[in-house]
Amino acid sequence: MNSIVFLIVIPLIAAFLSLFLGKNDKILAYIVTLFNIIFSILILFSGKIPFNVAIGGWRAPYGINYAVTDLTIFFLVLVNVAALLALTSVREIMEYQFYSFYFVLLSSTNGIVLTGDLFNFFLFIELSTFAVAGLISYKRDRLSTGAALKYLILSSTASIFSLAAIGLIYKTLGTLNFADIANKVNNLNEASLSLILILYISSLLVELKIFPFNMWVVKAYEASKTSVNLFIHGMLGTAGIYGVLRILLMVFSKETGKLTLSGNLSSILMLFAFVTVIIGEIGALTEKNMKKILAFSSMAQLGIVLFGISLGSFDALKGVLYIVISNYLAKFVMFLTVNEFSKVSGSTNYLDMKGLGRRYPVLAISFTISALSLMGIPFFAGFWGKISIIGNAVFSGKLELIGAVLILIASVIEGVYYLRISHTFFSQGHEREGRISRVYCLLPMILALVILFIGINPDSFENIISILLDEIKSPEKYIKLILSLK
Amino acid sequence: MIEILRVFLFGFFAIFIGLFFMGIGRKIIARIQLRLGPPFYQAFLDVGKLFSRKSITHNFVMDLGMVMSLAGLVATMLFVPIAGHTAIKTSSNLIVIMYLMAIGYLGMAMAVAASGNPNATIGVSRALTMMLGYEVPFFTVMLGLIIINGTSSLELIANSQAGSILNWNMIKFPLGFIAAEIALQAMMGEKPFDAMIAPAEIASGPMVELSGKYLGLAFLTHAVSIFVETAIIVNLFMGGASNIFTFVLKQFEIYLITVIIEAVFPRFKIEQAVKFLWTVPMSIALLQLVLIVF
Amino acid sequence: MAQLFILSSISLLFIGLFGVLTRKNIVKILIALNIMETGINLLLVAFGYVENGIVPILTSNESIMNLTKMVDPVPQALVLTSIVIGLGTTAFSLALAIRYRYNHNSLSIRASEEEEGVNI
Amino acid sequence: MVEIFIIPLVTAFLLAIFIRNKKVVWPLFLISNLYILLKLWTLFGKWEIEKTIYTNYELFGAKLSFTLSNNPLGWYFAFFSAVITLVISVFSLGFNQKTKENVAPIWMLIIFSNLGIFFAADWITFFMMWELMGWTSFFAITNGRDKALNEAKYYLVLSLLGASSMLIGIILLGALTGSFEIFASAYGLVQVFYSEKALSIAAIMLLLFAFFIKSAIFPFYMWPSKVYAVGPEDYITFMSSVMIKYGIYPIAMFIVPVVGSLDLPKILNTANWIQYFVGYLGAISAVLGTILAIFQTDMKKLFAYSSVANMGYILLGFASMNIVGFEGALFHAVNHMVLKAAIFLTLAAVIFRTGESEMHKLGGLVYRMPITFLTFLLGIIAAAGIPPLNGFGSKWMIIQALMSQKMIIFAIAMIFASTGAFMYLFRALASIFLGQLPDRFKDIKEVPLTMLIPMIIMMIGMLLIGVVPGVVMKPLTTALRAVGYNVNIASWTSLEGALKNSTIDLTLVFLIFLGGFVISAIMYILGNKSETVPQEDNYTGGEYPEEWGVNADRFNYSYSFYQPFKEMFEPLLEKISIDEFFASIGRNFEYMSATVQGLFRRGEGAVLLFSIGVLLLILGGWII
Repeated sequence: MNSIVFLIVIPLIAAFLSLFLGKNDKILAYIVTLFNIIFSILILFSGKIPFNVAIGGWRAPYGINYAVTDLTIFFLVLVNVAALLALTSVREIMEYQFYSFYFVLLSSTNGIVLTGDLFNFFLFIELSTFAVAGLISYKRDRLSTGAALKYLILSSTASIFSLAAIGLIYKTLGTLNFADIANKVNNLNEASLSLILILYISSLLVELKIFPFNMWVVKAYEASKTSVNLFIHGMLGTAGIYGVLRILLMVFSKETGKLTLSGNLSSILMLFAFVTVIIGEIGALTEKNMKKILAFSSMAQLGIVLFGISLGSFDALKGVLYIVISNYLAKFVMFLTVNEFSKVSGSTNYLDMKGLGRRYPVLAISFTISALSLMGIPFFAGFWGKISIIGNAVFSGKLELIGAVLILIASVIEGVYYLRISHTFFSQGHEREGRISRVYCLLPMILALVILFIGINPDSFENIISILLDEIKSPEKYIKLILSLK
Repeated sequence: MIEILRVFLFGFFAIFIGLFFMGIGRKIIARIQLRLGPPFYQAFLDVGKLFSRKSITHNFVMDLGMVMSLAGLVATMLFVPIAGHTAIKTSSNLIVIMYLMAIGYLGMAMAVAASGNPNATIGVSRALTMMLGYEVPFFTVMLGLIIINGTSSLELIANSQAGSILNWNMIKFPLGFIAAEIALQAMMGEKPFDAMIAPAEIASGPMVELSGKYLGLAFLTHAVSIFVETAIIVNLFMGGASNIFTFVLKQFEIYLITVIIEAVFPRFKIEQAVKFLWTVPMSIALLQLVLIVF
Repeated sequence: MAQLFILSSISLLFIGLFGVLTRKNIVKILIALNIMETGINLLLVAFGYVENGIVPILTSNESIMNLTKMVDPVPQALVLTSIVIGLGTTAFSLALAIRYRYNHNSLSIRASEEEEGVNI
Repeated sequence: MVEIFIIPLVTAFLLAIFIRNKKVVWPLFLISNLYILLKLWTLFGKWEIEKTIYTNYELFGAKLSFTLSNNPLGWYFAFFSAVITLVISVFSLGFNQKTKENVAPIWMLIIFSNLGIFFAADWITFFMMWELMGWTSFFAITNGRDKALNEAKYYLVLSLLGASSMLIGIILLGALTGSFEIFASAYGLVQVFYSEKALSIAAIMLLLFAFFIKSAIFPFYMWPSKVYAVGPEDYITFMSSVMIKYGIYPIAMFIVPVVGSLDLPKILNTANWIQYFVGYLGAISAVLGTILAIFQTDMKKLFAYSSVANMGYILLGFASMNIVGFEGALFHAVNHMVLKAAIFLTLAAVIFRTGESEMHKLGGLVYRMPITFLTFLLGIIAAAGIPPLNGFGSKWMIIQALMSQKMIIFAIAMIFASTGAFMYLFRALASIFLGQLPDRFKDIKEVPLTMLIPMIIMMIGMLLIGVVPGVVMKPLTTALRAVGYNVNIASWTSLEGALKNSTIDLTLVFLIFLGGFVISAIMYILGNKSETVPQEDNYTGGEYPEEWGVNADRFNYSYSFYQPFKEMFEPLLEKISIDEFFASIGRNFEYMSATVQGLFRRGEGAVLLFSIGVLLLILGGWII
């Protein structure tokens, strides 16, 4: 399966091609994205998973390798589907810069998910920040330029830290391969492991929008186009979550598949997590701009994800995956809805969208379903995540208990502002000129139905999750897969 | 059939006794105030006169309300054991009696409020406030007796005091009796607790728009309420009685106290009255209750 | 010797960080970032440094014997890559800085602080 | 069993599709409710019916399953709430002809969750239904109207807070007892209570917190007054009669059996501290609800506080931990359902005709809406707990139980509250229906037939339950027997008290009252004739003010009805304002929100904060 490289290479080639194709870029984008989706789905059903591809024939610890496991393919599909879904929100004609950066982002997010090498991972992260900054600044106005620049400065600083961590790892373990690190991580003493993790995590946390590393989020979301928001959310965010899962739980993990940090470090991480949740929700409470609200909210959701991860139990991890999928779907619905509504109302302020829910009930109901799912209300996908995380947090210790309570309070705040928005949609508004085509209502509806389906019938998703959890539970399989001396 | 007859008998008996008390009460007050006063049968004459006069009504609520008010009091009266007899065999439950009495007051309040006169409504609002004032200490006293006897049947409480005068709750629980007496004063709407009628301020309050037979019905209601209230006290504190004559005599003693107090006291403002009722009799009653329960 | 490298690289790192934190001018911030990057690159190279080491090239069969003396080539490869990345980032940032100058009439990073415009 | 859950869902879906067509929506709503009621009727006695859905979702190492079972107590609540719902849905048929918004689909979802709450056999199902009810009622209250948003938000926050606390409580319970099934966990909790005291109490308290919020018990007594004042009137009727009982049912179902089986030390030989805790909250709710109701000028708010007081009575019944008190509390739950539905239907009718809910702007409506007045009159007589209507029996039972348990403070609080009830109930009666009819309401008519029929039904219902309490008590005692309480099946007419010789026959009370009525009527008839005269004639001293060019002054004494009384309580109420406390929490969150937004609006602190974050990690995680 050496052809797995196509997932990364073809978008990169397309990035070059897009410079010359002009108006045909859109078609190219669809073709390449569809190719990526179909290819990853083909891999999913090829039955060859898990497998390992050594690039250039160099065997694993020495060369760079791409490994495809259940976890990888899950996130691969998510990332590529996100790319396609986000592309559908691109209506106007974009210039080549947009598509070029998009292809780079597609390539790099695929790379983040596929790679089995720490430095390679770092490279792809760098590439993706580069692409995202480009996409943010695409609008070329005051706001977007400032936001992009600030994002770029922040992520460059962060990447320098992670580069230092890579250097340290190489110095101490003499290897940069995930599997090899995982194999040897027990040789590391506590202090070096902690330092390496601190330096590495802090750059990951920037992508994960964890406070205090997330100053870029709101500005970037506000400044960019909806499609770019979706790229950041669906591709970068999802890939970031994959990175955290893989690196924290399977690479730098002394105990099988658990977050093993020295006591204080994990506590601080947890602190960061629930502070993020609180800050995100509180920030959104009185906000009027829908994009900012969604930015704050996705911050909070990723805080819950990190909280679940840092709990260090598989049940909580299951909850995390539910939250991930619920957030993934819900934010798509919301951004798409906001996109349509803001086009009709001419503003992103939700108060201007008054009454649109009566004219387009499908969109508004989909929005409400997503909001409820994010709040963790039963009958929606988010509930299964929330109950699992809270349930495990309650008995884990004092800090965890406080975190659980804070998260519950945060979800109350979330309920207030989301349902207020839903209410505004359904309240009596004035007539408007613009119209929304029914076709555009279809996609949010389908995604909302998926949320509802998972919520009503968790079995449907539970099986997938148990496969993923099996992999996380036994990292030695991963090590064996990559390091197997054939 | 005999039951129906008893109901009528008891009802008219109560009305008669009540009117009789009222007449004597007026006489006594007059004597205290060094007046001659009307004859003791004046109340009967008044009622007769009122029922024979043509009267004014505003709507059917007034009729309904006045009838309801007398009906409620008469029904209450039928529950109260008189010298061990009740019109119909029931457990003469104290709580039932207290609540049944309320329907009479509600009917009266409704009728006078329907008249549309603000004075009447003010009177009702004062009366209801006063009701909250006296009901709480009165119930507290009752609660002590109920708990110590383990029953809320008025008949059983009365029977438990049989024998010598020393068995009377009045002797056994003097504090409770005092509190109940004060509450009774308010219950009957006599001075110093007559802010709801206050002829000088609100033109007799509830009665302001009543005329003819409506006023007559109000008179009768008052008569029956005097009967019921004194009967409750007699049953609670004076051991009931073995025959009707003694019973009425005891009732009269209670009424006499009320009338004498009425004759010599000025009027409380409504909030003063409620405050007084919630402080003095209430604390006495609570003290009694604590002594009983612990 | 290696200690010196590491020490100087770390000081470069902090100098750069100080610059990023305190400067307001975007170009200065970008320069400070580059200083940080240089520091890190130096650090990586220092990690692979071997006292009196030789070039890690297997010229002949005998050179296998000198394997322990050879400088580790991997950090150098890493540094090469990261320099390229850094170059790209800097170039892109500078391009953005030019745009920023156009939009804000200023290069101060605070120039965009107060903007609150809501547009699609 | 399953049909009654599928039907509401399907109906809700259909209603959502036909939402614009009022001629379809409300009849469909009615039919669906009728079906549910009939189905529930057939379920009586079939306590073994159960439906379980298994999932692969694991929590604490056990696979979750959702069970709905026809439990007797749940049936009791579900059935009577279905009766009320049906009556209200008839009312809605006429009431919603004018309204622009349409609450029916959401309402149907609430009815679904209503059934779910009453029939859930495990906590997870219960919780799911509970949450569903929470957010759907938010939408039902706002019903697309901006003026209702703040109040609905207040309700939503409390509702979500309650649900959160319940979630933790359920999780604690599940971990302690190893089961999410309600009965099993109750049994398990009693077993582990002594070894895991702190956690068990925490679980009970967390659950109680949620239940208290939903039933508007003391610290959370504010929401009914806010919500009822703004919600759509027909839905508010449902809310005030049925939905406020959601906290009562689980207390009866879970808390009371658990606390009753525990052998906790008694304080002063009367009751244990949980009883006192529940009882004091109930007593405070009853007293405070009454006092606040007395001062309201908005009729919906007035009756909202009256609901708070009634929930207080029910809680006092539970606190007595006496079988009579328990029965009384459950009986009162249904009585309150009936009488509150009757009262709120009349209020809805008044608002339907006048568009006014401030009592002092109304008056004299008895001339125009006599049937509504009669319903209201019977409703307030019932609410005041006066025989022979239905509120009396249950209140009497609760007081009996309190007296027999020597809970003197609670008994006094109860008497205070029910005497105070006369005050506010009469205020409403006098201000809305009595007094003088303002000129602008000269031309209003009685409400249409579809709205009259439900009111008449409610009148009959109140009288029926009041005179023949067995209508409710028989199913109740049957259900309690089926659950395992050792109770006698009640007779049709009489109620048993907790004290010696305290059985009362309510039919007899009614007959005696009739006797009194007859005597009184005889006196009335004996009197001379009366003449009906317009109010102004008396009032203006027989003059016609129109002759001298002015209109007759139509003054009703109703705005500051209990001013002297209010002045007594003013200092107390000013100092203790839970509402202000909650509001200040909300405001603080909003200030914080602005701060956070300001933080994120600035981009340039990003690297600084990043460095601080790394520093924190290094300091906390590495060095220390």
